[in-house]
Amino acid sequence: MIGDTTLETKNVADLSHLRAQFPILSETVHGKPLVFLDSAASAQKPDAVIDAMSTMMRTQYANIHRGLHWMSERATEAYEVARSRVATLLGANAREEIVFTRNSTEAINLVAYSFGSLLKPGQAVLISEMEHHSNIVPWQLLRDRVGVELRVAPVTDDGDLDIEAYGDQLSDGKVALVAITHMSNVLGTVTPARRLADMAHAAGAKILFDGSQAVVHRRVDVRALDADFYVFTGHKLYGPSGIGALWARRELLEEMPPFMGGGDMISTVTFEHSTWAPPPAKFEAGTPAIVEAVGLGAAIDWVEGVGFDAISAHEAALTAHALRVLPEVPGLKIVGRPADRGGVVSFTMEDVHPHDIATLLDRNGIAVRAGHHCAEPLMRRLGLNATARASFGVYTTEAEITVLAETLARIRSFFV
Amino acid sequence: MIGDTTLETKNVADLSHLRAQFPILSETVHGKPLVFLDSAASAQKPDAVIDAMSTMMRTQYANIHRGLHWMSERATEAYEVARSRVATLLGANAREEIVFTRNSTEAINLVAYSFGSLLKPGQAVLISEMEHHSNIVPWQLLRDRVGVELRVAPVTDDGDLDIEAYGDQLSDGKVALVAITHMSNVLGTVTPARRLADMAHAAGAKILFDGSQAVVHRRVDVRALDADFYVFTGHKLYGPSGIGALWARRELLEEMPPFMGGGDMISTVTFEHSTWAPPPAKFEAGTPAIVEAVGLGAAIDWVEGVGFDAISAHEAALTAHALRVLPEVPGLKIVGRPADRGGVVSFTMEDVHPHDIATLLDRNGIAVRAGHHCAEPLMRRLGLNATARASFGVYTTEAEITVLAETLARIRSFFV
Amino acid sequence: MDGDSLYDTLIVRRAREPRHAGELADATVKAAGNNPLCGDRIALGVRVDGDRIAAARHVTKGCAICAASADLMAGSIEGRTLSEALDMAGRFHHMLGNGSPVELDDLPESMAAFLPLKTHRSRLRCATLPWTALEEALGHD
Amino acid sequence: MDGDSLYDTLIVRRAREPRHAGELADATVKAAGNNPLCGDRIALGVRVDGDRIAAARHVTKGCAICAASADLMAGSIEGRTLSEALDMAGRFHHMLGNGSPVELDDLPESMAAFLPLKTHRSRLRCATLPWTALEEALGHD
Ligand SMILES: Cc1ncc(COP(=O)(O)O)c(C=O)c1O
Ligand SMILES: Cc1ncc(COP(=O)(O)O)c(C=O)c1O
Repeated sequence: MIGDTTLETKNVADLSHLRAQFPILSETVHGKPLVFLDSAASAQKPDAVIDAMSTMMRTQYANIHRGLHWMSERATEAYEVARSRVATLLGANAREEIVFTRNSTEAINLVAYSFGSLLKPGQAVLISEMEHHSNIVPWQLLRDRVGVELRVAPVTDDGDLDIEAYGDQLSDGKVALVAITHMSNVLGTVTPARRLADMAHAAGAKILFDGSQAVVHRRVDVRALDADFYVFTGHKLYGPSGIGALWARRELLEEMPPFMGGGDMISTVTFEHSTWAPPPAKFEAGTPAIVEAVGLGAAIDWVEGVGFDAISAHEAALTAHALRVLPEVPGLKIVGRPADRGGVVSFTMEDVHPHDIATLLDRNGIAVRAGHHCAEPLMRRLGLNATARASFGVYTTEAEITVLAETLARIRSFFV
Repeated sequence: MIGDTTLETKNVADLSHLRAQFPILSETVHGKPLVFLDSAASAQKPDAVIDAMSTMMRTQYANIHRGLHWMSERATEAYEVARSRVATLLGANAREEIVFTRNSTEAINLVAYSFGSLLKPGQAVLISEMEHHSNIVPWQLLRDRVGVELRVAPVTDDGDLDIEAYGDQLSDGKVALVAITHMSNVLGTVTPARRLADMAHAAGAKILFDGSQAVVHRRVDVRALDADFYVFTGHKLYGPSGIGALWARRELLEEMPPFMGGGDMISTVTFEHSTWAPPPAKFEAGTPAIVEAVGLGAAIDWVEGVGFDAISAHEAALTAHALRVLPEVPGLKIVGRPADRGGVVSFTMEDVHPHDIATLLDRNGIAVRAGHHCAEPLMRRLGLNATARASFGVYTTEAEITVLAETLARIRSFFV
Repeated sequence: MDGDSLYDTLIVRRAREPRHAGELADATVKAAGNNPLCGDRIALGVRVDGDRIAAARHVTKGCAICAASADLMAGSIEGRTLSEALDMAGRFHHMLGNGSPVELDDLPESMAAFLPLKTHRSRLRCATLPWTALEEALGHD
Repeated sequence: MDGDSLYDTLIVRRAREPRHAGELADATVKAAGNNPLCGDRIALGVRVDGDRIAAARHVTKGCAICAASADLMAGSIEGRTLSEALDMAGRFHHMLGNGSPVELDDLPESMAAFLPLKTHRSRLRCATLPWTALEEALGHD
């Protein structure tokens, strides 16, 4: 995947043309050019997204649904077109299978509250040891509410899911739902999603994928994965904050009770009894993030324009480069060696605390994240308090990773 | 309040200067200049808001919290400054009392799930007959979940809350929470909030105000109202979609369990047990609507710049004008005659269905809403299926209302 | 009204003075249409004779577009065979759908009055409600 | 390092080679500081003699800023009265607070090394954690 298929090596001009579409990349930080290696936390936004949002607010804004006037009809149409974009992105059967949420976190909580309310004591939810807090805490809250069991599939020392143990956890047939990441935000591990789905289904469980990271790096096809639920968050996909999505099989959405109550999710309301609109409206109570949905649609268009083949090749090349140059930094250890990985690399450096690494990199204009990355249990499993993490976006260059490595070497020399 | 204190009559240039800040107002619809009389559904956005959002995405965006780098620190600061703006807007004691939500609907659902989980069968929630579905359905879902009773205080024929009946509903001391609108989105009724709060407290109940409409039209002071919870939605306050807020007394937020689980709302996470961050973080799971919060902060700044005295005087003048000219339209009936009202006027017209009114107005460039306005029970109480509704914003002119009346007269003549 | 072709005088007149309104005492098929969003409601009665629609009547409570559509529909299906009527329903939906321009050949000319709805999609259901009720009625036959 | 005054050699040196690290066997007051966000942890032992701090030691597991702050604090409070030490804590917080420029008069000059944290607010708690632990220790005295 490395070499002439990457965005960069294919045509360097392409990447600078592409970078020019992200206004923030020409900012300086502490007098140095910004080197933004924190895209896994949240990606930067291309002009296409920023402009789609401002244009909507400048020329075509109104509340959607139930509005009989032109502005409202146009806004409704734009919002629903964005829904179709998401459906296409994920390979969904129908746009009605897409529910807009604020982010991945809300999407998972929606499933935990709504699908979760159909579970009974004696049943179990199975997660993994490498989940983000967003895919742990909602299930703990569900456990405490409903009395289901919460099971955890371990990860190997390399940072892969322990498939055998996963199978064992499923074997008694009590697991009603598997909720597992499609790509780890700490280790970069891409999980063998289709295999996990097959094993879950064979054991009578549904499966939810946390696609927050995966959807950014590869083409996802929920039908090819045979998933039941898939969630992602817009702001990591070069889209706006405040918008994310849940995809679920239509039958599931039909079966599930509403999560929140309010405008737009009802069919009729009397004080005694209300009836619900069909999905997805049933799950979208109140005025949604209209402009943000449209921004997400623009982000998806933009990403599809670049193309997932190019994106994954580019990120594979960047990751390979990082895995080559970073270990040359004295004292630096890469955390995790997963079999299949995306553009996220965690590391530690002897004698230098990850927070000091992050601050000193920042003073050189380089943005990385340091800490537990909202994955405390994984940190504990790895015997770490914190790591530093560099993560790559479509606009990241090999040169930036080289600068990272050089700066890390200088930081380290400063401390020993 | 009508006359020389209005924005418009004080200085007509002021209003055109102000209108010039709303780019959408120079759009045309079906070849006619847009007359936007649907602000109660969602208000248009001034440049200040649109620009604050794009500028952030162009120059200073990153995920907030836990980011040790410059972009993240700046974004975090901007987000927290926005929280302070909301606190000041509502007269809150502390910024920690403000929880960002997607909208009013989510804020009410948050209270219904979280505070609601502390309620027991035998206790009751009291709402009114003029609530928006957003302040009905969450309590129905709570009733069905927890087994509390849902009581409804009636409205009078004029469209005011029946205070005596409200007192009766409270009298047995079973009501744990009153959830009531501060201003009706159908009738414009402004409820006597402080009095309702005093009565609720005397009966041992907490009180939540749905301020979705009120906060746009008047200065709200949650301490002066002696409220316990107050919710509003950003998009009606000239702010972005996708952002709203819950204010609650600090003790209540501390007592209440989390609503959603995920990143940023925890203190520590183990698989067995997690502990929560202090409010407001406890209630803000996952990456929030960062840019939208900043946009809301800009909207509040902008509104405070215009000034609530000017805004309420202007809207009072517009409403008085509407109540003068609309009844002159043959067959037109204003719905509701509340004692105290804001800039929202519902009406019907003999022989013309409200939907036909809305569509025909739209073909003349005039945007109004028609339907049940997400308040079906109120419609039923009024013996109506639907009304047409004109609602006014800070940019609305008397001339636009005059055009509305003239056009309605022509529509009516067309039908009889 | 300001060059407004949507509220064609035909639509307004038919809404105000319907020609096919009322209950059909000897209806052989009945159906109800209901749009909870706007409260439009239609009760349709059809008398089928062999494979032909001998009579059609409607009671409509709703907006002018719905009322006129119901009345024009009732008028245009009388005397048609069931399959002709269902065909007309399909054409009506198609006319207002997202698709290509439609030949109105096999629809009564009056139906063109609803064409401007293509740019008022929120009102589409007002016009199609009677036809959907008809399809349901005949489908259940 | 690229003109970096934050990681002043003083801070790095003190983090690497602390002078006041370790357990204080005869501590009269102990306190623990803990920043769950980043895992910084400090255990503070103080021996109070009359109204004076006779000795102070810390065991710090955390970043350089926290470790250096703990060590510089321990060194600078030894020999001070309790109220002087609390006063220093107050000044330290104030120095890094949002307020007006501070006279560092009554703080050891070394403390100025932390001033650049004013533009790294996410790291503030690393520096103030030891002082907060001290305040807690003496408050609980
Ligand atoms: C009185 C009232 N309450 C609640 C809402 C719901 O607001 P949102 O849809 O932004 O949650 C609205 C607006 O639709 C309203 O007018
Ligand atoms: C794997 C994973 N899951 C879930 C999330 C939560 O995303 P959000 O905060 O947008 O809900 C993130 C990002 O923080 C993530 O990396």
